[in-house]
Amino acid sequence: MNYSPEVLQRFDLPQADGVFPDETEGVVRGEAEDRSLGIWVRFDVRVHEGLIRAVRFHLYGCPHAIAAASLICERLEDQPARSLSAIDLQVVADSIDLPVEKYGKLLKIEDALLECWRSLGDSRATSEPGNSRHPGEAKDS
Amino acid sequence: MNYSPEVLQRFDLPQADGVFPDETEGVVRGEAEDRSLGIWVRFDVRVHEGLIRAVRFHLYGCPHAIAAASLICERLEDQPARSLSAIDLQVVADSIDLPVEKYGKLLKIEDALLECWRSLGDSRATSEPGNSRHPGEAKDS
Amino acid sequence: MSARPLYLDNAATTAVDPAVIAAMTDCLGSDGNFENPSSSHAGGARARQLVEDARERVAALVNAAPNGIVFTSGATESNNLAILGSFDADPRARQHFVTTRIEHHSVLDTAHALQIRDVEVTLLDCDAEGIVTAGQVLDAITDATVLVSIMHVNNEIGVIQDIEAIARTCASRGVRLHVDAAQSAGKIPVDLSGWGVDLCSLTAHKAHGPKGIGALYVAGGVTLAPQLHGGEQERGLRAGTLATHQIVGMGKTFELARPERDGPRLAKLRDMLWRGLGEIDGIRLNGSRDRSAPHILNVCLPGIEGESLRLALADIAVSAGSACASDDPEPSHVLSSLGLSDALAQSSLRLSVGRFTKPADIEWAVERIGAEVARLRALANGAPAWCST
Amino acid sequence: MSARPLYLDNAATTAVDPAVIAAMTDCLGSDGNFENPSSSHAGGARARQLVEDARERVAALVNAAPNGIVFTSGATESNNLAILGSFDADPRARQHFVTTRIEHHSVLDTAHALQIRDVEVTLLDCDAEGIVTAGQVLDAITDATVLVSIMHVNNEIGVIQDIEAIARTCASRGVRLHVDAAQSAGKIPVDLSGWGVDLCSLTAHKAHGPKGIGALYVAGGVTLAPQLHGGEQERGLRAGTLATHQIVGMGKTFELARPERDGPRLAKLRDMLWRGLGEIDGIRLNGSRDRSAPHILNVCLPGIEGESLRLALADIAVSAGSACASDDPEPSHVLSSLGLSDALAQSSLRLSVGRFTKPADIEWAVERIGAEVARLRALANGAPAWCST
Ligand SMILES: Cc1ncc(COP(=O)(O)O)c(C=O)c1O
Ligand SMILES: Cc1ncc(COP(=O)(O)O)c(C=O)c1O
Repeated sequence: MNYSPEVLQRFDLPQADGVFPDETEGVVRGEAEDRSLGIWVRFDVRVHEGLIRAVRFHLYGCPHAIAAASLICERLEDQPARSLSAIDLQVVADSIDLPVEKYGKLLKIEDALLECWRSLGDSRATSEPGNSRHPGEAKDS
Repeated sequence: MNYSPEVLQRFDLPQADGVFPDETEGVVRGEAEDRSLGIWVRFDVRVHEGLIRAVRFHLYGCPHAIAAASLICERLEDQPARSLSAIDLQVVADSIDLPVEKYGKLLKIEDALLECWRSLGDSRATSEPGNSRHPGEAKDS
Repeated sequence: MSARPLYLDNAATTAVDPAVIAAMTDCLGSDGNFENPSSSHAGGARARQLVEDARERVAALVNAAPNGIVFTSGATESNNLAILGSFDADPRARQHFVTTRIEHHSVLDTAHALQIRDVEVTLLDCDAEGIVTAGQVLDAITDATVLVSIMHVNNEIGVIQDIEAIARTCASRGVRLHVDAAQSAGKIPVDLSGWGVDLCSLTAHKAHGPKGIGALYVAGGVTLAPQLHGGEQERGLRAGTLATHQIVGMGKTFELARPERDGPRLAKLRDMLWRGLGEIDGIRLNGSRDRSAPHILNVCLPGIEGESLRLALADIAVSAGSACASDDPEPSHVLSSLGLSDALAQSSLRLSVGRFTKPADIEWAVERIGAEVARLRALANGAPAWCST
Repeated sequence: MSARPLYLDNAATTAVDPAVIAAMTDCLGSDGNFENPSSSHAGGARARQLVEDARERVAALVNAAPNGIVFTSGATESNNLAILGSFDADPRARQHFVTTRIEHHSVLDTAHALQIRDVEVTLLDCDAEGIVTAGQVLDAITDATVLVSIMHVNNEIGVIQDIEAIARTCASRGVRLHVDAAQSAGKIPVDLSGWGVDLCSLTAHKAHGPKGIGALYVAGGVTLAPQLHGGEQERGLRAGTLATHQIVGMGKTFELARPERDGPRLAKLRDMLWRGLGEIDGIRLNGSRDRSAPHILNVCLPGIEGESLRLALADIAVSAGSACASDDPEPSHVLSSLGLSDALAQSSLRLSVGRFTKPADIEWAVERIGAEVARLRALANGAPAWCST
């Protein structure tokens, strides 16, 4: 297997891996896995005032999956929360020269982020009843 | 094919190859050949007073055949003429480490010598009628 | 990373010993013995003599008669020749082949080729440590059994089969036995005549010799149908111009190999490695603790994804799965046979030491592997159970 | 005789070029690229790259696509793989093979193996100069013809067949063509793509490369059944650990070979030899004067027994009959095909020049051969006609 410098660099020093301290507020979590693809991933996303302030991830998977998760974390910071539901997978795949046979793993990463996005909706729905289904967006607008 | 020093030395410098000058007297000739064995040999033997004074040979054949002919010539010189009919082939074969599959060639060499022996008888019979069938021997006795 | 990776993949192939390189080089150039060993001139005879000397050296290491050694292009070809050559030479209409599930691909794929030809094939299972017993072989043998083929040392997990007992069993049933000794010759004693083995595959490149040269031992009276046609080389059993430098290289390799000296030295390094890695939480040994070749250590690191493990350890040349097919994403058939899940098979590493491995290398490897395992486990913290079972 | 014999047996094998030796040595030791090209680690990848570079170089010399080159252990194996692989892959119940009587044993013996399997075999005759025509091939082809196999340059007499015309004929009948180019590659232009050849056997050791490595060119779309099982090497067509040093050696050999430069140089030496030997009474050229590879001169010296001729010339390494079976007392099948009697075949010498042959060597050889012929003819003076006819 050949790895691009983009993969190698993020594999050696993944951005934003880990968790937030327990007491961190405004953190939502999304998780996805596929045993046959050999991937499990969990994102913790801290959103404040409709902006993604920080992202952390845990991952069991191949170097491309680690690099993809790391790259997405980097790109999400300081973006509107709705970005969690609007990752351009092709851009990610291209940035790390993702082999086609690994595309399924990227879809799992997307699933985990979408779960974050949904959780964010649920958590706002719980704390601020009557809010729109897309809280980050609603807040921004 | 491996050749013993006895073969190599005689192959490089065969003893007694060639012919006698035309005018040489008392020379008998014996010849034998076998196409399938790849050998032709001719001996010229000069006998004087019952003794083999000199032998010359010509030969088309393998190095072992050349060495055998050469060795026999060496041994025959100064021997009683009857020796032409009494070559100990085993001794010759042993002296040059003759491979068994080449034994047939040695028999052809013997044939040529026997022909010399017979010619000697015939020539004496012609020149000295009434002599024994084995002129050399008769003369010696 | 600019420094050369630490080489712990000696079961895949080895660096050639300098003495072997020198012997090989002597057979290449105009001043050397470059001539064709089949030529009748003096140079050919000299090359032929070198080939015969090498044959004696190879035979000596495995206690075989020199005229039983047939040079081939490697153990892959030897395995093919032993198996296909036996079946082609056997007159029976119904034919049966017995081997194990953990053989090298060159045996398993040949077994498959036989199946296509309607030969019945029995693949023996191994136990959780990788062992196959003489009893299993005995049970498998039928009246139609042409050949039993069992490897001496497994290339992935290093387990040693009891060839002596298996040979006795085969002999008791009058069945021919082939042994793939590609991994064992030079590292542990191989006693072909003593054991009564009929056919045995050997290779040079696992023992600090060149790649592309091997041998098949053929015991007296064992008839084989040649698989390469065209020339009287190797008693008609293997056609092709003899590659003097390769054969001489193999001869020198086998001359230099001393199982009684090299084996314990390699075992020491392997044990040092296992002691060090044993500190890692949850690490498991794949194979047998007691019946293992001295140069191979196969460990499972549960919870670490295989591909990431290999990239993390890019500065150590190791193997995951079989060396001969390690670009293959399939989990190793050997580890699967031991009962490992796909995930655990993928999380396994084969570390193999050799003549040029130093104790300091082992210390460094233990440290590096420990650090990377810790890092990747932290990254995968919270992963579900299937990732580590 | 203590001095080294003069080597005029370059059609049997050649001394390896120093640049090739250097490239090979770089792939052997611990500091070199000794790793297994199938290994997934960095060293394996580097070795794999060297193998691919070599593949390109081999392909370039014969104008072929690199991915059509399959490395084997030599032209013997390539010939076997091309022929048996074609027949094994062909679905027809009735099968037919066309080749010539003057092929190398690795083709003829394989043809014989096919016959045993009930394949019909046509052996084309050559004319008195050793030439086989496209017309003969056309006449031989039937609906059952699976493969035509014709050598490019004959190893004994050097005659060059018109492969381009034969390939056109085969293509017109939709029949696969295999060419044994063991003797031609590097010495005369080989244009596999241009000619439309389907399969072509190559070897390194006839062109100043190492013995034990060769290649089979397989054109796109040509399916073959592998003959060695066990591993995905060489696109599944040839199992076995890739011998990096051998492959790199062959790559360098083919890179260094320049037919347009080397051919004329060799031809000059050969012509010088023929001019010199032409002075010998009754000497005859075996083969074709016009259509001959530049490195081979085969002459007949009527009236000189073969074995004695060879011993007399022990200080010149030459070949009588085929190099590959020259310990064999049978007269050469190629010379017999030209119509020579056994005696004349035995009285023939193959002299073959190479990169390291110098003009002074030729002068010396002419003198020595002349002197020994004179000596042996004098010794055989008076011999009957059969000795020289
Ligand atoms: C057990 C075993 N058998 C056979 C082989 C094949 O040997 P070779 O590489 O010489 O073809 C190998 C290694 O490649 C091996 O480990
Ligand atoms: C025409 C021809 N074909 C095939 C071969 C066999 O090649 P190798 O020696 O590489 O097996 C040779 C020489 O040996 C040859 O001259």
